[in-house]
Amino acid sequence: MTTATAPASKDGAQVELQRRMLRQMLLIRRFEEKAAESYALGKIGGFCHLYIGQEAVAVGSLAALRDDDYVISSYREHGQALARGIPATAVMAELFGKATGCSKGKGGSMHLFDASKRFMGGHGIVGGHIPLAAGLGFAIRYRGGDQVCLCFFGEAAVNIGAFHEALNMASVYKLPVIFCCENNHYGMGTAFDRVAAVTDVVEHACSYDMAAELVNGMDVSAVYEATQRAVRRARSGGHPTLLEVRTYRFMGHSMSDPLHGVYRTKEEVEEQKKRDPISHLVLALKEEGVLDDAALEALDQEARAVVEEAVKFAEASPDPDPSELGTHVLAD
Amino acid sequence: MTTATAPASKDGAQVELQRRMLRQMLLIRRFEEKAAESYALGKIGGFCHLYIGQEAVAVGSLAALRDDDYVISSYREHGQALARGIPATAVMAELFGKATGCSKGKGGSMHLFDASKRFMGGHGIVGGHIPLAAGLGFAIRYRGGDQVCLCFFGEAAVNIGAFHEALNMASVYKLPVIFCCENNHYGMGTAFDRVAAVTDVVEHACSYDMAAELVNGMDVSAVYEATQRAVRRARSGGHPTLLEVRTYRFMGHSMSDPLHGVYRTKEEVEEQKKRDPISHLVLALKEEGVLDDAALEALDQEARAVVEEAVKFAEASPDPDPSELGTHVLAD
Amino acid sequence: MPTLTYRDALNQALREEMQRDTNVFLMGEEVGLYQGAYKVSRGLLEEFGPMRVVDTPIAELGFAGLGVGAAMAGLRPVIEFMTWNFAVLALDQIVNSAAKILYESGGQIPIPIVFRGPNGAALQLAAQHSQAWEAWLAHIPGLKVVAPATPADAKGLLKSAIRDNNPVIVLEGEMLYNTMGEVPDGEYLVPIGKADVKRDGRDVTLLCHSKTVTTALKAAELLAGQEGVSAEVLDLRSLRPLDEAAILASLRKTNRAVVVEEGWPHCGIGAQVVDLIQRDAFDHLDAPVLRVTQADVPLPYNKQLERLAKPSPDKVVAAVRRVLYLD
Amino acid sequence: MPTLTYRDALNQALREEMQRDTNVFLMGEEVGLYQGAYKVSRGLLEEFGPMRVVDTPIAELGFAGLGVGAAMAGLRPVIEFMTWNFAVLALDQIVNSAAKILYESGGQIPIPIVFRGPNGAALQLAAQHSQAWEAWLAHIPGLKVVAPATPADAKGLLKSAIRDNNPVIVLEGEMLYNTMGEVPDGEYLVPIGKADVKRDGRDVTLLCHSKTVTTALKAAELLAGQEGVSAEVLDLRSLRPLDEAAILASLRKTNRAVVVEEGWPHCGIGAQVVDLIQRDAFDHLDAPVLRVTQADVPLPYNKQLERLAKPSPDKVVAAVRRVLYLD
Ligand SMILES: Cc1ncc(C[n+]2csc(CCOP(=O)(O)OP(=O)(O)O)c2C)c(N)n1
Ligand SMILES: Cc1ncc(C[n+]2csc(CCOP(=O)(O)OP(=O)(O)O)c2C)c(N)n1
Ligand SMILES: [Mg+2]
Ligand SMILES: [Mg+2]
Repeated sequence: MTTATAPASKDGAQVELQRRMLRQMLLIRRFEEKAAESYALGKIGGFCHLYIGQEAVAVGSLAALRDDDYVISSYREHGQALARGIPATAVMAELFGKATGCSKGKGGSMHLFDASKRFMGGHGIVGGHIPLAAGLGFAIRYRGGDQVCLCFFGEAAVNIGAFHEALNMASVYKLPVIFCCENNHYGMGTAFDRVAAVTDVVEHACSYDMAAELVNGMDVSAVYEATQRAVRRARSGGHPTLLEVRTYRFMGHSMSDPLHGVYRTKEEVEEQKKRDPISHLVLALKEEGVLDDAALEALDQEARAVVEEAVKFAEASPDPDPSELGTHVLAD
Repeated sequence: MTTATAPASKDGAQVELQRRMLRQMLLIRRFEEKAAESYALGKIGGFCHLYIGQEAVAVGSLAALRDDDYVISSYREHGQALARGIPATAVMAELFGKATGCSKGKGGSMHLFDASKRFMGGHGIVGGHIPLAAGLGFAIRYRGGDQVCLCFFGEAAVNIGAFHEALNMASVYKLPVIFCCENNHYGMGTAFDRVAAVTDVVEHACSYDMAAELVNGMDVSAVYEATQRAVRRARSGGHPTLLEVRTYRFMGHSMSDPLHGVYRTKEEVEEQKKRDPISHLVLALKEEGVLDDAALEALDQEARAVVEEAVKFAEASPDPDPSELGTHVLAD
Repeated sequence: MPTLTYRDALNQALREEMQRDTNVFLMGEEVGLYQGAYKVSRGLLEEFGPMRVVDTPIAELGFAGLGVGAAMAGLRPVIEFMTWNFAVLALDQIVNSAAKILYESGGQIPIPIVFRGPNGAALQLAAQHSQAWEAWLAHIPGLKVVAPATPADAKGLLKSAIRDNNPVIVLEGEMLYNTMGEVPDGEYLVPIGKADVKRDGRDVTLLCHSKTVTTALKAAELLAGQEGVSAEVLDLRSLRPLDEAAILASLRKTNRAVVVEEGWPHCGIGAQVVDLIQRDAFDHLDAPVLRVTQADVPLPYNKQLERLAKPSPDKVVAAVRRVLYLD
Repeated sequence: MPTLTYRDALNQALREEMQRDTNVFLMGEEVGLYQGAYKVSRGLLEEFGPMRVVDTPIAELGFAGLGVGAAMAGLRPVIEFMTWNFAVLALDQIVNSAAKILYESGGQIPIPIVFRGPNGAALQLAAQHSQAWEAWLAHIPGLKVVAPATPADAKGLLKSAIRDNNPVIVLEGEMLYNTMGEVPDGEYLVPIGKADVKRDGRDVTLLCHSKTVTTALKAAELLAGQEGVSAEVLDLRSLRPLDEAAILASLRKTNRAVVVEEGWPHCGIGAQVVDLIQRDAFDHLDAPVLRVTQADVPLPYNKQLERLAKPSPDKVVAAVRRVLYLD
């Protein structure tokens, strides 16, 4: 296990990548703020789990992937869907339950899908999608491809059996899967150290003879680079990797959970906000002299405009036709 | 992790203990041989998993327990039931499905129970009883007792989620449970190294911050001593231990499985038989001059007599009354 | 009589039983520090401490099994599933351990345990989080299954469940937690296995449980108003065992029935009720028994589609019109 | 036509489909090197190699989920459970992944997967190893469920299941594996959703599937001999969807029915069949539909008790006598 370090020098492509990552992180941030607003207005229903604070994980890791790789995630997946390139319009329309949503309004916030982007959902049972990731990896290996499957899940999923069964199989069958654990320290209102005997998730890799890396999830470049290393391992020999990405969620568990609640202090949240992954990248880019306030403002305005547009699109879109109730139960 | 070593000198009590353990191992061996015979005669039905070759594990570990400790096991539990002191008559009658069986003929070979001996089954779903062991440990801790729970399972159970969920909880809640993995290298026809990324079961203890020990399961004294150490940890602070006891099964997986099958060679089985735990102990006792051929023969005759008696008892016992079909579905 | 929410009635039942018997403890995700995902366990950690109100990892199979093991040793665990959707992961322990150990052991080891939590759909939680599991659970010998509809029944049935020496499944309703009703103070037990007439009627029997009791009561109102039809609303309350005598008695009076349930139709609770009625009251039936269930689809997220999928008073009225041959 | 065992018919179906489509692979415990716990996969590892005949760890949830993931990517996995008793551990993946992803994704991602293995009791395997799960599985929208009774149906239904673009549950019978029957060579498909008249009759319809087809056929023999009763034996074959038209057609002819199944009674397959019949053929029924099921208990180990608990030709005859008012 090594901790990622920033590359020594930067070329134009790298600057371009970082600007793109900044743009994506801003988009996610503004999107989630708008989702919260729309939820409060009753435009979005059900559970809604925001990604604010964790943007660097989705953006950094997905930047290391190719279009033909697979991505799969839990219910906290708005950010990953956007970073994977699903249009904000289709994601917002899905949250609004509209026919134009990326899952036709049938899935909602927890079940975003876009097969054309190989974004395989959006799954609501904690840990339940980790074996699915192994299966996507198995299909790649079966066909002899060099794609990878990137699987996001929270640290609380490490306590459930599915995680262990999947990691063992991924290692035994040498599957090109990157298990990306977003360790934000809480599963709902429960701090990880209250329910896990060992709190370094990477330790579990030893039990499965798997490569592992502990990553600073507030540093988008660190996430990008660690994922790149994992991708390389996966593409060459089908070797899986367990990434533990340390991050933090700035909002409540879901829209029905208070901002900090009884399980963490307001001070802790404020302290963590100083590690804001967007500010972190902005600062770095400014220090390198490749971003100024005006450029940042422009990027932010652009993100806000995309999100406004998405909300307008979602609002204007129709509900699914009532006949849709009975479609897609079975395929032809 | 340390490997057990034999104690430096022996007193009378130790010799007595070893003779008792030899007596128990012989009883199990003769009992299982008779069970195989009775199965072939159609007196025993269903699945029947013999313990021949693994006697030292049950006998050594159970010798380290008190009467008020709990024991729980899988479907390969004849040996443990006998070593725990359930009369051979009641065990054999259960295999015969008789009303006098330790589970009244309702459980059979895979579901031996004796609440008075705190022998809590006989369970048939691989890994399914490991969380039950955690629960027995939880009850001990809840009541502030200093008992322990000893849980036997095969190495193949390590690949299933229940094992991981239970070990984590046992560690988080500090439960006085000894997880005794009988690593006989095969789960049915599958060698462990074909389906487990890491074949040292003890490695999993690291993921759960748990004490662990790798034990020679063909040496009954080594098993006894390792269990004693685990018992001490459990009684004092409720600390769980993972014991990996390396052993070997000399018979097929069950009575319907051939002796060696396609998954292992005849030579391998013959080679392993040279490590026979009974011969091993006999040799040691002879070398120490505390056992001679006559004494051994006497012990063996005694075991055979007990088993003969058990078969007679089982044969003579009645089937459960037909009305028993509907009893014990619910308690009053 | 004090008026309480269904949530607080459950809370009261838990508190009273934990005060009464130190062998009773509560275990599940978020039951302690967080005060319960739906606040059913509010205040219990503070009163009873962390050994009796136990937060768990996300490990449904594991902590359900841990509960069964504790029950084997004579404790009386109450296992909360955050919702029954997640309990699917724990079914092996419920079915293969809790429901079988008494039988397999020839009667030696009873399993006094309660598995409880919200069941069925709430609002727009989509397919994985909106499932009603009563038909599955009621299928299994060795279990008892109850599904209270009112705060009083919630209290009385949960208390009975905790005192029962068997595994008892208590199906609550997220949409019921905030509903209000009179709840007797202190010792109040509702026996398991007894249905309850929630509204008297002559012309047709509406058989229901849990959330669909409200649906049936609303339908009965509509029927009384619009059609002058007098519908009896029989709340099954207990789904295993079913109160067969009460079902048949009502049917013999009304000669017509509609079963309303939240679950899917195929092999649902209603199918079993229909089986019973046609078998034991065949000659009393003036029309086929009809059923109103969730549409036979995974529940969609979209609000309109979701509403279409769920049982509703209108659907019950339509079914009643058919069994009365009013169409 | 060649005569094969049920086991070899399944083996032939697997082999033919794996030859036909390289996307088809088989995965499960002991399917490869060991040639299958019940030898259904004999010879397949040798023919297709370890990438297409995959031995798994004991991790039912994990490998079922792996299969679903592979199906998401367009492969066509056949997942073998050593028995369906162990599949209870995998139900979350069957119900929450396989049966829902198509719907949740708005139709984007079909899940062409088969879950198969022996279901129900064999001989003296005791409570945990002797369970029939068809009622649970048939409850779930998004799945198809078949239960072949003969070698020919086993081949034809398994082939159809593998070619279906949906998750299909194939329930086999350990006690059926050695039974013999004529099996068409090569391309032979039995459509999913079609029942089959296994014996023609006039006086009563015996509805059955899987192992109880033999029970029903034996009962029909006895009835023809002892009582001069002509019983029609309708093998449901597909439990989801049910062949409602065939069931109703037979019933309209005989006006009387008995449903025979291996599972427990409460909310069983029979309950759903009864619900259908009384709803859609109410006026054709000359007697209540009766059911013969497993006793409502965990299955005991003792041989005599076990026999008492299982459906038998005698029990079917007794039920038929009652629906014919012969007692
Ligand atoms: C099996 C299961 N149990 C419980 C839940 C309810 N639940 C939803 S999210 C969650 C916490 C998960 O925490 P973590 O995995 O750390 O992800 P995070 O929410 O922090 O992103 C819980 C308990 C569930 N969805 N699935
Ligand atoms: C969950 C589950 N899957 C499959 C089986 C079938 N099965 C019974 S024993 C066994 C092998 C277990 O091997 P191991 O745990 O090493 O114990 P051993 O038989 O070697 O004592 C299998 C696969 C089962 N009983 N339970
Ligand atoms: Mg978390
Ligand atoms: Mg083994």
